[in-house]
Amino acid sequence: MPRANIELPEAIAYLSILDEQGRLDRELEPRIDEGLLLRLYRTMLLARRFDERLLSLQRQGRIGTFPPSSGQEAAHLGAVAVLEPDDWMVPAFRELAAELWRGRTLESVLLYNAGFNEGARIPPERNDLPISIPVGSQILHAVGIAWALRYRKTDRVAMVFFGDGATSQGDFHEGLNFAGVFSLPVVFVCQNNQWAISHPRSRQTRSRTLAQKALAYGIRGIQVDGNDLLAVYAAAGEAVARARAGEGATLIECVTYRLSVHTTADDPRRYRTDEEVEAWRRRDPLTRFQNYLAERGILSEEKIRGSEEEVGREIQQAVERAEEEMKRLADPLALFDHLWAEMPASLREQREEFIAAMSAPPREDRHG
Amino acid sequence: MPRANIELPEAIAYLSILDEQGRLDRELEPRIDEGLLLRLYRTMLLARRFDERLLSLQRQGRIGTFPPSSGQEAAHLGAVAVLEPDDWMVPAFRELAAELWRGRTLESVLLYNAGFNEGARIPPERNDLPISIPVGSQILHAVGIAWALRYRKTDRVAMVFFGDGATSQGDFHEGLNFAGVFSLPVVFVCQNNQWAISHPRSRQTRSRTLAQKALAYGIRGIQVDGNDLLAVYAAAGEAVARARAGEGATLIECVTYRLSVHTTADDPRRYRTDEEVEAWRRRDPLTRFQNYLAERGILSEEKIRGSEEEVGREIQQAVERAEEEMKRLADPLALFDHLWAEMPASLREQREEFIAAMSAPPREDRHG
Amino acid sequence: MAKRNLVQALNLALRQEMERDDRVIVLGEDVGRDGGVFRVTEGLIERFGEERVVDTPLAESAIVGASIGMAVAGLRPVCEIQFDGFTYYAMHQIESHAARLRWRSQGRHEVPLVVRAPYGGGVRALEHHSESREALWAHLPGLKTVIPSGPRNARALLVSAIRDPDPVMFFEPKALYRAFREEVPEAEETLPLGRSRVAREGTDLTLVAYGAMLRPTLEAAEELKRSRGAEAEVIDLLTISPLDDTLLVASARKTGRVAVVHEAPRSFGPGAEIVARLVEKAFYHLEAPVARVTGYDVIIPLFSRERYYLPDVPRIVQAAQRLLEAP
Amino acid sequence: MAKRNLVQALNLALRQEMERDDRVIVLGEDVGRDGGVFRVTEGLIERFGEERVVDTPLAESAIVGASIGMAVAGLRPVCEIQFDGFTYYAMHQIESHAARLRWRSQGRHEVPLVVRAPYGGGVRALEHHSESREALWAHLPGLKTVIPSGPRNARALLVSAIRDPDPVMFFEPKALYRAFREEVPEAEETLPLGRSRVAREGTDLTLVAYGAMLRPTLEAAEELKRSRGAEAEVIDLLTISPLDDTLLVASARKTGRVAVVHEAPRSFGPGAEIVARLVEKAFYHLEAPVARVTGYDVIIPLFSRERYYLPDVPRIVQAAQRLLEAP
Ligand SMILES: Cc1ncc(C[n+]2csc(CCOP(=O)(O)OP(=O)(O)O)c2C)c(N)n1
Ligand SMILES: Cc1ncc(C[n+]2csc(CCOP(=O)(O)OP(=O)(O)O)c2C)c(N)n1
Ligand SMILES: [Mg+2]
Ligand SMILES: [Mg+2]
Repeated sequence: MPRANIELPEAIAYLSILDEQGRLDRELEPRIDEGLLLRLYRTMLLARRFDERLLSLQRQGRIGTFPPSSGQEAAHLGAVAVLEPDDWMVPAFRELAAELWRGRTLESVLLYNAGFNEGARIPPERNDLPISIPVGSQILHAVGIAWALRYRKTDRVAMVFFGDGATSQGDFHEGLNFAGVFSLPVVFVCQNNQWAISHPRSRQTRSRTLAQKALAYGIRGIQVDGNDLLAVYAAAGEAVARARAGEGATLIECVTYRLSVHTTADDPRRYRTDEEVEAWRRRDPLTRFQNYLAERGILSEEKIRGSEEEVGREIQQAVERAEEEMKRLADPLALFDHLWAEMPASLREQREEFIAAMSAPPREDRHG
Repeated sequence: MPRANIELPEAIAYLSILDEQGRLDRELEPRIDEGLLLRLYRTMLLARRFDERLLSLQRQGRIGTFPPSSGQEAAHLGAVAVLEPDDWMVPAFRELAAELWRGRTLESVLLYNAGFNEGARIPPERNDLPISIPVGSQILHAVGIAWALRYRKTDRVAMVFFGDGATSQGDFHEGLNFAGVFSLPVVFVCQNNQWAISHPRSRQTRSRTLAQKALAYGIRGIQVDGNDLLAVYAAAGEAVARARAGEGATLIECVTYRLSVHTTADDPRRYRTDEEVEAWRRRDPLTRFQNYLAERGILSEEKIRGSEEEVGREIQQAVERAEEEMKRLADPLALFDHLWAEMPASLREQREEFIAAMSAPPREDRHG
Repeated sequence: MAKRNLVQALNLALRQEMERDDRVIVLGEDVGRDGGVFRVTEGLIERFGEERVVDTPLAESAIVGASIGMAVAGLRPVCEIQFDGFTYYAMHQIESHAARLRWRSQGRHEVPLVVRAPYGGGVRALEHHSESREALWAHLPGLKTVIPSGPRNARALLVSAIRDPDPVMFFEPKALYRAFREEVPEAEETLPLGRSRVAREGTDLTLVAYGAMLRPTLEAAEELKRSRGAEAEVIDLLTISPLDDTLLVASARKTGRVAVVHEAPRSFGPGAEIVARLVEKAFYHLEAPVARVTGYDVIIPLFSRERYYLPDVPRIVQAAQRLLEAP
Repeated sequence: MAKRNLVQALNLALRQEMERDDRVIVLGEDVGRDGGVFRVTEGLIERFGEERVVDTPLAESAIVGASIGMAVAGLRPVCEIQFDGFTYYAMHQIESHAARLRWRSQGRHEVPLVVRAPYGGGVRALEHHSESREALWAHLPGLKTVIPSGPRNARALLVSAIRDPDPVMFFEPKALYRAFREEVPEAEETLPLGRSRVAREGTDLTLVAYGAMLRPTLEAAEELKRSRGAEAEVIDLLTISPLDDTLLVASARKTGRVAVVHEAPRSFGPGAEIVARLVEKAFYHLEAPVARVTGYDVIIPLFSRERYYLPDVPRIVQAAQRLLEAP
């Protein structure tokens, strides 16, 4: 048989549980208790409204550039929902709902987006990494973390997020390959939101799916409807269970959409049509999840209104607290902090020089 | 159909035409005329004997470290044999037979391995790049060259070589992805020789084949018996024809074996068994090709002896000429050449400084 | 002559070079339909088509590595890395190939490649979007590192960079993209790479700067004139490497007092080389230690504190005053 | 005490630290069964197993990037990059994460990572195997760059680097791997990072060196004594960055005449920073321009001409003579 096809050990599946029309596959429906469902709903709503508020704060010049996440909440929240607190989440920069779920505060997000390094502070009880901007680079950190977790013989896992654009980076390839070779407990969650700034998914790679890239590494790959929280939850649950059981890594491609701008410096009208956005708006994960909960009888119009009000208040208070906090954080000497466990002599000298310069006579433009 | 397998557009094939037992698949046998077959044989033999000679020169301290290629001749020679002279070959560093086929001289190889930059000189009529040591990096150059060839509306192609180890590098991934997205006329030839120094293929990646990595890029992938010159020739011919016809890139995995050391600084007994080497020696591509030619009646014992003698003489003369040449190349000022189209002022000053220092009084250790 | 900001001036250079020479092609992330995240490549895809203005997948090593291949095969790629903070992804390609292929092929192949990237602070950007790491590139043999300081010289230098037969790292001071306009003629202008210029003549001290730091340095010079009647000579490097020290050295010999200003961290930064050159070539003329007014040896902070990191007029003036007061 | 060469001394450090602390793990290409291409990790896999001594696929960015993750999660990875010429593949990981994660997480996470790589010329190696590019790393805030000069200090510094809570680039002078032996005690020794040392005392001039250049520098000092009775003080930097200039400055103030010696290309090289520091802190004591005896601003040639590139005793002596003869 000199010319024959090579058998691939595993197929790439597509998973959808609750579709855009609200049709539910009862067999695949994950068992999630009501309390958890409501908490997920609350977080999704909070993230959505907060994202909207951030956008308006940015337009008012009260915070700087940031990457909105509206439309992608199911993809990232559904995934982290299966983690334990002492698992590790390694974010990219568009996982607001997931970060809030994992305990990041609204204030921290506000501070960060207002240009205060303090906004990147992570509470001691959480393991997660801060957001990572160099596209794809964080994938390797998750691989290393998973490695350390396995080395310590825990059954903890690492879950890392990245976009469709990130799959073109060398670090994506190297990370998935290491995860395959060392059979590491890591879950790779790709939020395929169809765009990398102005670059469409179709031109990011010629492979039919991103999920099938798993075949290059001998790891499990699955594509899910990323606007279907149930499907994401189910796929992530499976992947995490496999990882905990020592069965290795999974690549989950969540097919979703960025409803808003890439960042507030971006103008998406340059590269995509309103029709496209509208079509995806009809698949809004928040509405879909809300309908599901209503259907299950655990969410009413009234409850929704109540949640909206609560969330609105929470955001308003956070904004006020954060703006107070910013005033307290004015100390410029923070410039020199947190770079080293112990500040080297040469930097101490520069810090002294800085203090001297600051206290020198007229420096109007600085105290403005 | 909420959970379904995703159809992959293309399967990954395995190709073998002339197996280790000398069995030939006549249907697949490529039509190669006798003259070409004999030239290929001649080059293969020359490369093998030259490789052996290089090893002994290195052991005598007459040249420096180099990477032997014995055992892999069919894999790289079979591939370049389908190229036109004005196609581009982009080598890694273990494609001796292919380089000789493309017109590199024995002297040039000798000079290079003796530590003379002049050995990297490429004659004006050839397009090929010099060898590339940073593993995987050259893959991207071939992609760019192919791009330029397409841009200029020629039907020329680029063919690039790399090892199994290189497939783990980010540049491999990025290169194949670009080739897929832009549908470039490039042929990726992986010489999977089972080892990356001491690291076995099985630990380089968990995918069953390297060829199937093509699925991640939506390009054609094929695995061939890399010790079977006919199979490599056929697969490369197909890939080049596709590339010329504008049908895009192909990844060819040539399954082969490095019979010798990784480089002359390596001791393979540390990581592999004699049995393994012996098993592969029985699949020696040179013997296999020789038998095929004998079978076809175009090579006799006598002809073989004749070729051996010719090749021996050619090598001997080249060694002598190269050693002569080295004496003429002693000029240290070459240090400053070829870095810039126009030497910058600061470097001209350093060159003057160098000349002054060289002509300063006692510098015994330098004129040694 | 039309008044143009830096973005428009660079756009002019690209457009005209693309018109003049069909070997010039532009590639990078979002350079096509989006016109580049800073709009430097705006309108090019409409004019020259997708073959010459290429939106690439998100992979810096591939952008540069493929460009090297193109350059070797006779094109003149101008690739954009979206921010200088992402150039490191391609460092192995640049160090090991772009800067070496001429040398590695004994002159047979050349790499007429331009890598454009915005650099520096001052635009309230995200993390990794405000660095100034030109020293890394300046140290690499075989590579040119060019940093313009205003629209007119940016346009002329970019034209020269594109025509240069060797690879050029072309760092654009993003703080200046829309900061001011200058007359930039439609008619061709070039400026030789590897040459500094005197941006302001003076006799009492020398201030060396480049890129976005030139403006505060010139302002500081005016301030020094106002406050103490001192005339500072200001040298604008334009090309960081290979560093042409002729003007520097001449100026230092004349004034004896020199400060160098840059955004990059101080230690092992570009200023060190300037000090070293002056010591080598003007030592006996120096009347005071050469001063470095630079970024600190830290990561440039997120934008709320960025102004404390960046050298500004008061810091430059203070350093100059100390120089002038040196015995 | 046993006499050990540099390879053995480094091996001792790794072995003992791995015994002492099970968070220490070694990873890289060929570090396991092969014992490393220079045999620095020889015997470790036999002793500590495949979990702690990991042969990785061929991918430098992954080796470093995964090590960053390990370090954040509490391990103390020591990763080997086979040659310094391949460290660039991981530069984005090191600049953007290793050196910043403490800062980026406001102190919550630390990256106790050591990246070992042989550097420098002198072993008749292939292209890309003889560079000396420490200046690139020295410029990055948040990163330490350490270069030992002999077996004993190499062992002590590697131990300190492994225990250090911050990331360290640890460049090993490959020319010294088997060049000579020193007494290296079995008993624990550490040396603080960020401190230079006086390798030879002297009063007439100061020679600054590190790594493989220390030996020719010391020989040059002896030669100067023999030929002109001049006593050179020799400073061995040990840590390149953050640069501790205390000893340098003290010595320059004493002798007034300084030369710095390194293999790296001169322009924007480590020597520039040393000159700049001396100008800042010892200007009025300098009696002659600080000299730089360095590699030229070219690619180090293939090995047949390598010796013309590398600074050697005669070049150091010549420079020193000029210093001594300065008015
Ligand atoms: C290495 C690198 N290159 C470029 C950028 C600039 N940039 C920021 S986000 C982005 C697109 C990312 O696309 P994708 O991975 O799909 O994530 P998304 O933004 O869609 O969430 C680019 C190009 C960057 N941050 N890092
Ligand atoms: C980027 C890089 N890392 C490490 C090396 C050192 N090195 C040279 S060859 C080699 C193994 C290459 O394996 P493979 O790609 O399978 O090619 P082969 O040597 O087997 O032909 C290594 C690690 C290198 N040259 N480049
Ligand atoms: Mg995206
Ligand atoms: Mg191999």
